[in-house]
This record gives sequence, C-alpha cells and structure tokens, in this order.
Amino acid sequence: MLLRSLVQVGLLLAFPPLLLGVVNRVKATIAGRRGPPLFQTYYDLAKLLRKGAVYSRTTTWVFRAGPAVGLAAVFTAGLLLPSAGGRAAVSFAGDFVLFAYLLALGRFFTALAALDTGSSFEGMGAAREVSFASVAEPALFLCFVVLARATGTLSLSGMLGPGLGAAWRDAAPALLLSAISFFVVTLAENARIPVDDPNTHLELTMIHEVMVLDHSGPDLALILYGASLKLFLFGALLVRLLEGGFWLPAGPVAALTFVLGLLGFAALVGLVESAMARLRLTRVPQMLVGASVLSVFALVLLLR
Amino acid sequence: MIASLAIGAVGLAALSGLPGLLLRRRPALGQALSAAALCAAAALGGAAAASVLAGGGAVSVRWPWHEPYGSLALRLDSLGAFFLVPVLGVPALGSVYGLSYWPQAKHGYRAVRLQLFLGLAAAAMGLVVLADNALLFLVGWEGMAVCAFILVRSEDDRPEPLRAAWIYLASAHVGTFALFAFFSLLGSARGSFDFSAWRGMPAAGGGLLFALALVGFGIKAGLFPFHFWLPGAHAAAPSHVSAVMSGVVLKTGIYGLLRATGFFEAPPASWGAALLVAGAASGVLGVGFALTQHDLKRLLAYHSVENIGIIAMGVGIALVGRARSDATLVVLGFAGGVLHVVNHALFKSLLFFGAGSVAHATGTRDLERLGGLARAMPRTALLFLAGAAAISGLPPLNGFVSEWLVALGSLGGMGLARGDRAAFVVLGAPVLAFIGGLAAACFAKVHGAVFLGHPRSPAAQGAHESPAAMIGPMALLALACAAIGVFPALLVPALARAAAEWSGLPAGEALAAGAAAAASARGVTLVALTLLAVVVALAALRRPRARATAPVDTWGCGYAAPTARMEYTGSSFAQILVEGFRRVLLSRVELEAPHGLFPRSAHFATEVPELVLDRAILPAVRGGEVAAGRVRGLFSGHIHFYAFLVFVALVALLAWRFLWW
Amino acid sequence: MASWTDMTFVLVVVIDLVLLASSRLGASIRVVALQGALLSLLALLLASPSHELGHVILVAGGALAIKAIFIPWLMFRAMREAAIRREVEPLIGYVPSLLLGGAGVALAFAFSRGLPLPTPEMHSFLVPTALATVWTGLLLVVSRKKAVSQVLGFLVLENGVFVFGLLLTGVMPVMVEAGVLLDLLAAVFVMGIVMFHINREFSSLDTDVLASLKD
Amino acid sequence: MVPFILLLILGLALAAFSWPDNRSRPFILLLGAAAHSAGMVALWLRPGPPLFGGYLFLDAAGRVVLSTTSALFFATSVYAQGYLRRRSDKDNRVFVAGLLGLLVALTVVGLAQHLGVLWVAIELTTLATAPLIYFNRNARSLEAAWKYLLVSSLGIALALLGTFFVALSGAGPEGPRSLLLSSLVEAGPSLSKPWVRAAFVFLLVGYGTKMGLAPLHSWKPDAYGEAPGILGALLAGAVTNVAFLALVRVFQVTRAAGEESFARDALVALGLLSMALAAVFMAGQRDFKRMLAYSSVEHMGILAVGLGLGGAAVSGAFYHVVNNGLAKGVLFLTAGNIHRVYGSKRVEDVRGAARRLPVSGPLFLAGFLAVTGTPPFSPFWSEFVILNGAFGSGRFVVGSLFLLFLAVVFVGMGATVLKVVQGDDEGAPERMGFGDSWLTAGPPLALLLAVLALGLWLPGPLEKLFKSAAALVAGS
Repeated sequence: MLLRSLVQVGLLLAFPPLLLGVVNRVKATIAGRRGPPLFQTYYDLAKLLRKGAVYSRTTTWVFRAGPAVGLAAVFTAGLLLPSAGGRAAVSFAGDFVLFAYLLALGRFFTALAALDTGSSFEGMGAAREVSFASVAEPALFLCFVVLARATGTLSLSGMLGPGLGAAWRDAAPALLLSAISFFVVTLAENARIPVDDPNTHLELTMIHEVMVLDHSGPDLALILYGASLKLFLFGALLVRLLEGGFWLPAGPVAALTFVLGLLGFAALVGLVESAMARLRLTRVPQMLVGASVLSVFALVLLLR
Repeated sequence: MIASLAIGAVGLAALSGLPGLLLRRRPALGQALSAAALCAAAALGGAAAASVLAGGGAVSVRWPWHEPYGSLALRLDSLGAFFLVPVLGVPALGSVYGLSYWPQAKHGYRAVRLQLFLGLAAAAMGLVVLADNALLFLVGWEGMAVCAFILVRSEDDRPEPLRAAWIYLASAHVGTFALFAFFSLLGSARGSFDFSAWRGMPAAGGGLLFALALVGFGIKAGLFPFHFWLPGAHAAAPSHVSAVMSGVVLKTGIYGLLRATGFFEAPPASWGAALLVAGAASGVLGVGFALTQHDLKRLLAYHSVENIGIIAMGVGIALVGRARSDATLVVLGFAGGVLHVVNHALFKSLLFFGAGSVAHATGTRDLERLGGLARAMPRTALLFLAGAAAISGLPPLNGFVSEWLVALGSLGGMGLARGDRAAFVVLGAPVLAFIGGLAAACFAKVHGAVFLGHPRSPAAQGAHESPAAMIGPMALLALACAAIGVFPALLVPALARAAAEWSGLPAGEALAAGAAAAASARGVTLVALTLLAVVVALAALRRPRARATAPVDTWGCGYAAPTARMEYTGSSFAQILVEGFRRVLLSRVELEAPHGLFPRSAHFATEVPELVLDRAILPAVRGGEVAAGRVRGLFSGHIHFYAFLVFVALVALLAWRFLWW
Repeated sequence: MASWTDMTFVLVVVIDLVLLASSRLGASIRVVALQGALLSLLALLLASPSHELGHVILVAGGALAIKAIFIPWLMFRAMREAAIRREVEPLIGYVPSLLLGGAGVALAFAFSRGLPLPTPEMHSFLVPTALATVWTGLLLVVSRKKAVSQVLGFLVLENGVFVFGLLLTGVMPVMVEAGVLLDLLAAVFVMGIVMFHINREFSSLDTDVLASLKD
Repeated sequence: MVPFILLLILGLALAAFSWPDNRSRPFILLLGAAAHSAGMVALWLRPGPPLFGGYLFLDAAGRVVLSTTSALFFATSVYAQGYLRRRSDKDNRVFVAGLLGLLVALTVVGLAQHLGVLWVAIELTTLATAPLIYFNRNARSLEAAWKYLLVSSLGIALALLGTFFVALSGAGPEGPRSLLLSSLVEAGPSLSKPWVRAAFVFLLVGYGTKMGLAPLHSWKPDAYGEAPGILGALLAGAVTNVAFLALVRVFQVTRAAGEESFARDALVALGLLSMALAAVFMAGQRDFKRMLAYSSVEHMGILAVGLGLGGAAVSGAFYHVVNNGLAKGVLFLTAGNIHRVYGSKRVEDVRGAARRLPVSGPLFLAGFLAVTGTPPFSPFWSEFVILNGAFGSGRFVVGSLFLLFLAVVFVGMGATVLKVVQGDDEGAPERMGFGDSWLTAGPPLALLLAVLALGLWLPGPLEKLFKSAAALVAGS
C-alpha cells in the first residue's frame, strides 16, 4: 500500500517532463528534423531553477504566488489519480470533483499572476484561458459523470479501477464517446494544437504561453514543470480509461503497460500537433461544446 | 434554557440600535455600544444554535396570543439553527465594520437609523427562523422586508437608492401576498396555523401550493426570474448593508422554501425538478449577468443570484430524493444547499466588505477606473482574494465544499433505477462545473481589474488601506471560510441530522448517508492540508533561490512605454464570454472598430440592461399606468356622472337580483 | 272615491312625464308644486277610518305647506337672485328623457307586480306611482345641468318616496311621514345654502363650473 | 348616562356655535371628545341597559364602531387644537359646532337598534359634515361640498325608500309592524321576501353611497381631497364605519328573512369592484389626499368583502373597522400636516416631506405601510382573516382577486407616498406655516402606536368582542 503510493508519487514527480520531450521528438521527426533530446525538459528545468528572476515593478505577491500555487494544485490533483495500477494515494467518493477544481485553482492563480503584470497581452491570455476553461470544465465533468455512471462509483480510483472492465463490456460505445470527448478536453486544457500552439512566437495568438511571458527563472521552472505534470495527469487518465477494457492485475505488468500507454499518448499528441493547424479562437468554444455534446450523448445512452 | 438564549438573542438584536439613538451626543460610544450589543446577540444566538446542532435536539416555547390564527410559538430546530448563525452573525460583523465604514460622527442620523434598523432586521430575521406559526412568521417576514427597505435607502439623499429600495419593497410585498395565499390555503386545510400542525401534508394536488411558495419565497431569495429587484438594491445600499442583504436576507427565502417543502409528505419529483431547473437557470444567468457588469457591487449582486441558484439546485436535488425516498440524494442535496447558505453568507459578506473598503478608499466602484490597489491595500487584496476563491468554488475554501456536496448529490441520481427520469439530476453536476468555471472567470476579472495591474484613475492611485474595524470582520470571515473549507467533516453529521428532521426520512438511513459523506469530507481535508503543505514547501524552496534582479517594467512585447490605458480592462477580459451570452442577455454592444491604416478613433462599450426588470417588469408597470389612466379618463368630474353612477348601481343591482340571480 | 284616487295617481305620473319634457324652469317649479299639492290630496284620499284624523291632517298639511308652497317659493327666490336663465338646459334631450321616463313608468308597473302588498286593501297604483316618480327624479338629477334643476329632481325623487310612505301611514305612526318631511326640509335647506354660496362664488348655478375636481 | 352625555355634547355644540372667541372655541371640541371617551370607557366597564324601549342599545357591533369613533375623535380633537390655532384666520364657529354635532349623530348610529332611528342619524351625519367640507371657503371646497351633499342625499333618499320596503315587508297582519331590529330579526322568515329583497338592494345602494363603495364612491375623492385633514380622518375613519354598521344592521334583517345568499354575493361583488376601482385610481395618482380617498374606497371594499364572505371573515371585518379607522386617522392627519406646510397636495410640488416634517413625514410612510396590511401593524391581521375567509370557504377567485388588488394598491399607493415623503425638498414650494408640533404630530403618532400595539398584542376582550359582533350576522 505504502509502496504503491510511493511508486505512484515517484512516477508523478519524475515522469512528466519526459512526455514533453516525446511530444517534441515526434513532431520533429514528422517534420523531418532531428529535434531536441528526449530529456531536454529536464535540462531546461535545471537551468531555470539555477537562474535569478526578473520582476516587473507593477507586480505584487500575487505574481510570485501564481506559479507556486499553480504547481501545488496540479501536484495535489495528481495524488488523487491512480496512475500505475491500483488505487490512488488519496481516494474518496467525489474526489474527481476535487481533481477538476484543483486544476481550476491552479488556473485561477496563473490567470491572476498574469493580470498582475498589467500587460495587455497577458491580460488577453488570461481572459482566453479562463473563458475557454469555463467551457472545458463541464465537458470534463460530463466525461467523469459518464465514467461514474458506467462504473457505479464516485471516486477516480473506482472509476478507473476494476469496475471498468465490466463497464467496457456493457457500455463500450458510451465510454468510447467520452474518451474522444476527453481527448479533446485534454488538448484544450494543456494548451496544445488545435486549441493553442505552445511554440508560437506571435503573442496575439497565444493563450497559455502568453500568460507566463513575464515569469522568469525558478518561477518559469515551476510553470513549465506544472504544465508537464498536467499533461501527465490527463494522459494518465486517458490511458487508464482505455486500458481498463482489458483489465490487468495490479503489478509490474500493469505498471509497464501504463508507462507504455503514456508514451503512446504523448506520441498521439505529437501526431495531432503535426497533422492539424490551429483553430481560430472563436472556434475553440464550439469544439469544446461539441465535446460536451458527445458526452451528453454518452450519458443519455447510459441513463436511457 | 436554550430557547431563552435564542429569544434573548433576538430581543437583544432588536434593541441593539438604542444606544446609538440615545447617546447621540457621543456618537462614537453609542455606535460602539450598539455594535457590541449586536455582537453579543450574535454570540447568544450562536450558542443556542450550537447547542441544537450539537445534537441537543429542537427546543420550543409557546405563549397564548389573541391575534387571529396567531400564536407566539417559537421553535429552534437544526434547520433553523443553521440559519440563525448567519442571520445574527453577519449583521453583527456588519455593525463592527460600520464603525469605520459608516461612522455616526460622519453620517449623523442616517448612521443612527441604519444601526437601529440593522438590529431590527437581524431580530426580524431571527423571528423568521424561530417562528413556528405562520402568522408570526409573516410578522417577521414583513418586518424584515420593511427594515431592509429602510436599510437600502440609507443614503436617501441620492435618487438611486430610493428607487432601488422601492422596487425592493414592492416586489417583497407582492411576494408576501403569494405567501398569504399559501399559508391561508394550508391553514384552512389543517384548521391551524401552527407549523407543527402542518407536517405530513399530503403533497398530491399541492402543485398550486408549491407554485405559490416558489413565487413567494423565490422573490425574496432572488431566484431567476424573480431576481430583478436584487442588483439595484444590493448595489445602492452601503456595503455592510449589501452584505446583510445578500448574505442573509436572501437566505430567508431559501429557509422559507425549505420550511414549506418540509410540510409535505413525499413531494413529487416534479417539484424538485422545477427547483433544480430554476436553480440552474439562476446560476448560469446570474453569473452571465455578473460577467457583463462594470459596477463592483452590482457584479457581486448578480453573483448572489448565481449562488442562490446553486443553493436551489441543492434543495431541488434533496426534493427529488424525497420523492424517491433516496437518503443519499436527500442528505447530500440538503447538506450542500444548506452549507452553501452558510458559506455564501460568509464569503459574500467578505466580498461586499471588501468592495466597501475599495469604495471607501477610492470613492468609486467602477471596475474600469480601479486597478493596482493591491499595493496600497495589501490586506484587503488578500482577504478579497480569499473571498473570490471561495465564491468561485476553489479548494481549499468553503465554497468548494458545498458545491462539492451538491455535485455529489446530483450524482447520487446514478443510484436511481434505470429508466427513472429523475436520474437526469446527474446533469446538475456539469452545470455546476459550468457555473463554477464562469464564476472563476468572473472573479479573475474582478480581482484583476480591482487589485492588480496599474491604477487606471487618480482615485485608484490615491487609495489607502482600511482601518482595523473594517479589516477585522473581513479577516474573521476569511478564517471561517478557510476553516469550513479545510474541515468540512465537522459539519456534515449535523447537516445530516437536519436533513433527516426536514425530510422525515428514517434517521438511520440519513445518518448513514451522512457518515459516508463525512468520510469523503475527511478526504477533502487530507487533500486540502496537502495542498497547503505543498504551497508552503514550494514557497520555502523558492525563497533562497529568488535572487531577484532590480525591478523592471513589465515586458510589453517590445513596446517601450506601456501605460495604464493599455491594460486589459474588466470589460475586455469578459468580452469573449459576454459575446457568448449575448443572445441570452440581450446585451447592447457599441463598437466602433478601427478602420484603415491610420485609424482615427475606436470605441468599444457594452451595456446590459437588467433582463427582467428593464425589459419586462417596468414596461408592464408603465403599460398598466397608461391603461389605468385611460379608465380614469372615463370618469369625468361632472356631478351628473356621479348621480348617474348611483342610478346605474341601483338599476344593475335590481336587474341582477330580480332578473338574473 | 276610488276613481278619484286613481285619477290623482295618474296625474302624479303625468306630471313626472311633463317634467321630463318641460323646457322652462319656472314651469317646472310650478308643476312640482302642483305635484306636492296632489300628494297632500292623496294623503287625505287614502286615509281610512282607522287612521287618526289629526295625524292625517298633519301629514296632508305638512306636505302642502312644504312641498307645494315653501320649497317652490324658495326655488323661485333662488332663481330670481341668481338671475338664472329660464331654460332647463338638459344634458339628455327632451325626447330621449321622455322615452326613458316612459320606459321607467312601464318598468315600475312591471316591477311592482313582483312585489305583493301585504294587505290587499291598499291601492294597487301606489307602488308603481312611487317607483315611477323615484325613477323620474333620478333621471332629472342625472340629466339636468343646473343646480336648481337638480334640486328639483331631488324633490321629485322625494315625492316618490313620500308616495310610498303613504302606504305605511297605517302601519307606522307619524315617524315615516315625519322622516320624509324632515329629510326634504333639511336637505333642501342645506342645498339652498350651498347654492347661495355657489352662486356667489361662481356667479352661476350651472354645474358645468363644478367639474374641476377629477383625476 | 348615555342620554346625558349625548345631551351634554349637543349642548357643547350649541355653546360652540354661540361662543364668541375664535381662539378658545376649539377647546370646547376637546371637552366634547373627552366626555364621549369617558362615556365610552364607562360603557366598557359597565354595559348599560337598552334605552327608550330598546331603540338605543350598544351591542357588540356598535361597541366596535363606537369605540373606534371615540378614540379617533379624541385624537382628532387634540389635533384640532393645533390645527385651528394655525388657521385662526378662518372662522371656526360652524366647524367646531358641526364636528360636535357629527359626534352626536355618529353615536346615535352606533346605538341605534331601530332602522328608522338609524336612518335619521345617518342623515344627520351628512347634514353635519356638508358645511365642514366647505371650511376652506374656496371654489374647490364648495364644489366638493355640493357633490357630497347631492350624491349623499340621493343615497340617503334611496335608503329611506329601502327602509320603507323593510317596514312594508313586516306590515302584514302577522308581521312585526315595527322597524326595531330585534322584532324584525325575530319575525325573520315571516317577512315578505320580495320586499326584503328590494329593500336590501335599495339600502345597499343608499348606505353604500354613504360608505363609499364603488361605483357609489364618486363623492369621496372630491370631499376628502378638499376637506381639512381632521374632517378627512373623521369621514374615512368614522362616518364610513358607521355606514358600514348600518349595512350590518340591514344584513342582519336580510339574513333573518332568509335572503342572505344574494346579499353576500352582492357585497362581495361591490367590495371587489371597490378594490379594483381604487387600485386603478391609485396607480399614478398625483394628488395625495385624493389617493387617501381611494384608499378609503378600497378599505370599504375590504369590509364589504369580509361581511359578504361570512363565517370567520366577518370578525375580521370588525377587526378591520378598528384598524382602518385608526390607520386612516394617521394618514389623513399627517397628510393634512404635509398639505399645510407645502401649500399643495400635488405630487409634483411636494417632495422631501420627511425632511421638512421629521415626524409627520415618516408617520405618513408608516401609515401607508400599516394601511396596506404590512405586519406587524394590525390591518395585516384583519386583512389576513378576511382573505383566509375566502380561501377557507373555497372561493379561490375571490381570494386571488383580493390579493391582486391589494398588490396593485400597494404599488400604486406606495409610489405616490414615497414621492411625497422621500427626496430632497429643494425646488418644492416655499415652506408655509409651521413644522411639526406636539399638538399636530402627537395625535397621529398616538394613533399609529395604537395600530402597532393592536398588531402586536390584541387584548383578549377585544378579540371576544369581534367574535360576538360577528355572531350577530354570521351565527355563532
């Protein structure tokens, strides 16, 4: 029990930056470039943590609190997620609500930190972030509701736990629909193409990246790490959801398939980023509403 | 003993304004004594409520009364106890806040009047919560409305509060008439007007009754579409009054709904569904309206509509649960709703106090003219942030806990039989998430526009921090928000007991559901503490490394001389969402886009008239006045016409009697 | 004897109709005075042996004095002092008022059929005459413009009530008739005072000037 | 003792008429009021026997009305001390004498157990008040007086005819051949039904005119609007109440004769019509004294509905007699003060009264709240009882209309009252006369406190009184 928790927390702490490396490597390969090393994110983090920070005259403590609270919230949310097999470190009925709201907490503080700079660009990014998030949130919730209804449990560990196998047998279409919907939400929440472009250099088109323009040094490291952690969380959820169809007993095998699944997820994200263009900003809410509708449809299938 | 504590609290609250009135020569002393009396009343009431909630059971007293159908019957049960605390507590804190915010030395007789009626309002609300007789309830109910009317028009030298107060009073009174009908129908069915005699009413055929209760209590609660009076009234009052209005006066409407539905045996699921839908509409539209506001207090007022919506959703879920005898739905929905009542009282008062401090420091409530106050008012900024996070339902604060309970309750619908249409209550959870997301967006806007960035006007530049009498109550409220947010499990058993009392479910089932919820709530505690620990750890970790270089200007993406005018304002911030709501809210957008290579001027403004008040109620009232004028025009002042009316009356009555009747 | 009584009743009703058609104020006052005299006559005619003689004489004399002499005199005086033009100035034309009056008489007879008299020996014309006269009085008040004409209408109305009161002379002693006369006297007296003030204030007794109070 | 007090007051009226000094004359009024109140208290302590062969007797219904009248009259006569001193330019000889005469007439109505006496006394109230409306001696008050007199006289003539019908209904060989209430009620079913029916219609129109039920109310706004506040208070709070009492008497006879159900329907119909019409005329009313007149129309409607509904609603109606009387006193007296100080009763001119008159202004507002049935003021209770009578007897349409009209009245009246009371008085007409004084602001304050006290604690004897008054017309 304790060991499993330690493994989970260790995985949570160590693994995420690798995902970003995989995504970038996949994109580079498809574009015909060699791309950065797989562990580039770790190097970046180490470098940033060593650096000093530059602060604007306009900012207050809110600006400094933003990255710390953002990371803490994502990390705490990670404790609720059963990553490599078995149950999560903390699990109770309704913990998925807390999961979603912890992410919202992180977002709230990131947005405030952005507003604290007084820059119009960062304000714009914050506005977009919170606006799109308010549409993404119900979509995410709907996915959880479908899962909860399909498995009959209200905790993440239960939803992604043993009951999932039976759920896939009973209600595969509904789960598949919600998995698709969930993937869309994942792209939006993690600021990936087609919603946002993490590599763009035009501030006017950015969402997440523009919010953190003014952060530097250790602050930026926290943000970067938090972003990778968040990608990890969503990836883990999706992987657990899909592999639930052929349930494996907890153990090394399950852990291995989980890690492989995550790498596959990162590759899929990279593929999507290579294959698609960014959507117009006004299209983003439509896409998210579309995802919600898919989930509602799935729910209707289950409630019928 | 407990009963006399509660009665003493109400009595003391009623009399609390007297020192201010009598010691007009020494205003500071008088006001302080008044505030102290109100605080003492709150403490007494809190003690009584705590004793009831701790499992002491309901207490009641009864005296004879000769008023028709009336009896001086008072009863404090768990439901009442949950309401009694904020009902007395928020006015008490408000009066402390008022010591600096509205000192008698500066505002003269207006402050005396405000203090007097603040105490009376608290007492009237206490009476509402304690009354065990319909007529006595109505006395408290209307007393509260009149006191609130006087409180709202405290600044009676400006036309805006007068108008808002009148709209409030008129709608409150009309709502009370619906309650007249409601109580009268119940009373004649049972032959008594004591609440105790009304328990176990059959719900069959009670649809009309429920509709009356929904209108009567819904108007007071500000449930959409009966919210129309609310934004004006809350915005026009002094901030501590706004806190009382929004924090507790609205809640009496919820209390009434809970009391009223408690009378019925197994209410049909459609009641719960109606409340759920009304609550969802309130929640979404309330926050939608809030997003469009530029006035800090109006914005907060619309958030009251939103939060009342969340509470109504909780109550609706509980009602659906009663229709299906499902203890989980009942306990979670009820607990979420009632806890949100308390929570909203806490964080909304906090926010209104904060808004008052801002207005006090800058003289404006216009979001577009504020900004950058966090430097001058760091404490207020921090406390306001706590309130903002709490109202957005973010952990580890109390708003999250109650929304979480309501969401869990709505998911309890999963437990219903397959094919039961009531199972669609599960859709409440995503709606809540939507509301929560929008609220977070809105409060990011508010906090950003008020406290962060550059000051956008000279007024905002000259701001100063508020004195201790204003910060103190805010800090207390913020602490309470955090305490409930971190340790919710402490309250859950009492909520479950209250739910059992209210619903008439077997206590065992309800307590079991409550125990399950409490177990989950302990999980919340664990996570919340972890979160705090991680934040502290990260901060500690970062501190030694933060070798900050000399401060610089914000990086303007290459633009060298950024000014405050270039900032993203509140309106711009909300623009995406407002655009999304445009069809629903019928907002007016004024846009003069820049044209050509060298644009001359450009201009963007949004204005959202109050949907129901400005587009339905007021036109209807005006139309009614015109129609009445037409009828009046038929009556000339000629004596012949007067005589003619007598003649007609005689002939008509004779014809009625002898030809037709 | 009975035919005399019938004749008198018919005359009272005819006077009602004449009033509705009359265009001259002075003539109207005289006709009302005549009606008063007829009522006094009726009081005598309807007296049965069971009635006290003194009582009958008191009623008849009172009616004659007040209705036929005192009030007409008062009104002539008011007319003279106010220099009122002689026309009646109706709001409703003479023909329509006459038609309405006729309808009223018909209705009164129809209506009184549904009201059986408690003692059969009472005169069958009495109730319809009373009702027709009340109707006429109301019509006059409603349709005439001048304050004096309205008082006249009120007088006719009271005449109707008086006729009815004659039914009760046997049942209730003095009080009934006394009531009628008191009412008439007092009302007309006070009205006269008010008319005096109106005339002084407005230099007119046309009620059109009295229509400033309205919503 | 009763005849003695009546004679005393009558004597005081004569004394007032012949008293030479304009300044000290109002004090006679106070003497009369005090004598009346003392008599009333004595009657409460020791109810007297029937007088003059049962023609005069104070039963429960009369006691309700007369007690209210006495209290209201006392308050207004205190008020009159201050008011008439301010208006010392006007000759108050007729005014004081007329008010005392009115008091006698009102008292006789309250005591009358005989329909003839009742009618005479009601007629006297008209005659006594008509000259008082003309107190201001201007064209408008004259017009009001004329209208009042003519319409009231029409009504009273019809009531007389109705009274004759009643007499005739009992004139048969075995009829009571009397207009004594007790004999009529006793004879009950043996009365001739068609005559009772017709009598009820005529009496309803007749006394309804006096009471001011729509559509017989037309004189009210004019008279109330032009008369001094004192008279408005007495007309709205006492004269209309005794007219209601007259209707109650008529109803007693009608009910005994078995003609109750039409009477009830007619009362409810006229009552609701009154409330509706009042609501229409109060919406957007520009003259606050006329507005009070319509409020009076509304409340007479409420009384009629209460009487018509029967059952428990009747005791509510009697309770409402008291409440309406006292609350109307508050409103008219404070309205008089406001009118005095602004020299106008138009909403366009009058604003910020709470600032100019720190007692009367808020009192006017409080009186509005009281009269519209806001708890804890006592009209709330009586209106609720009447409403409950409607819902309790399954008459949902009546109950709903009742509530609807109350709501419209509240909104319409409130808008006008607030315009008068609130705001800044800058730009309003120059201050005329004096502000609040103990004599002019005290009586309405006392009346309001009475209304409040009744709403908070109704004494047991009063509750019993309302019940026994109701038992007269609704069975026990």
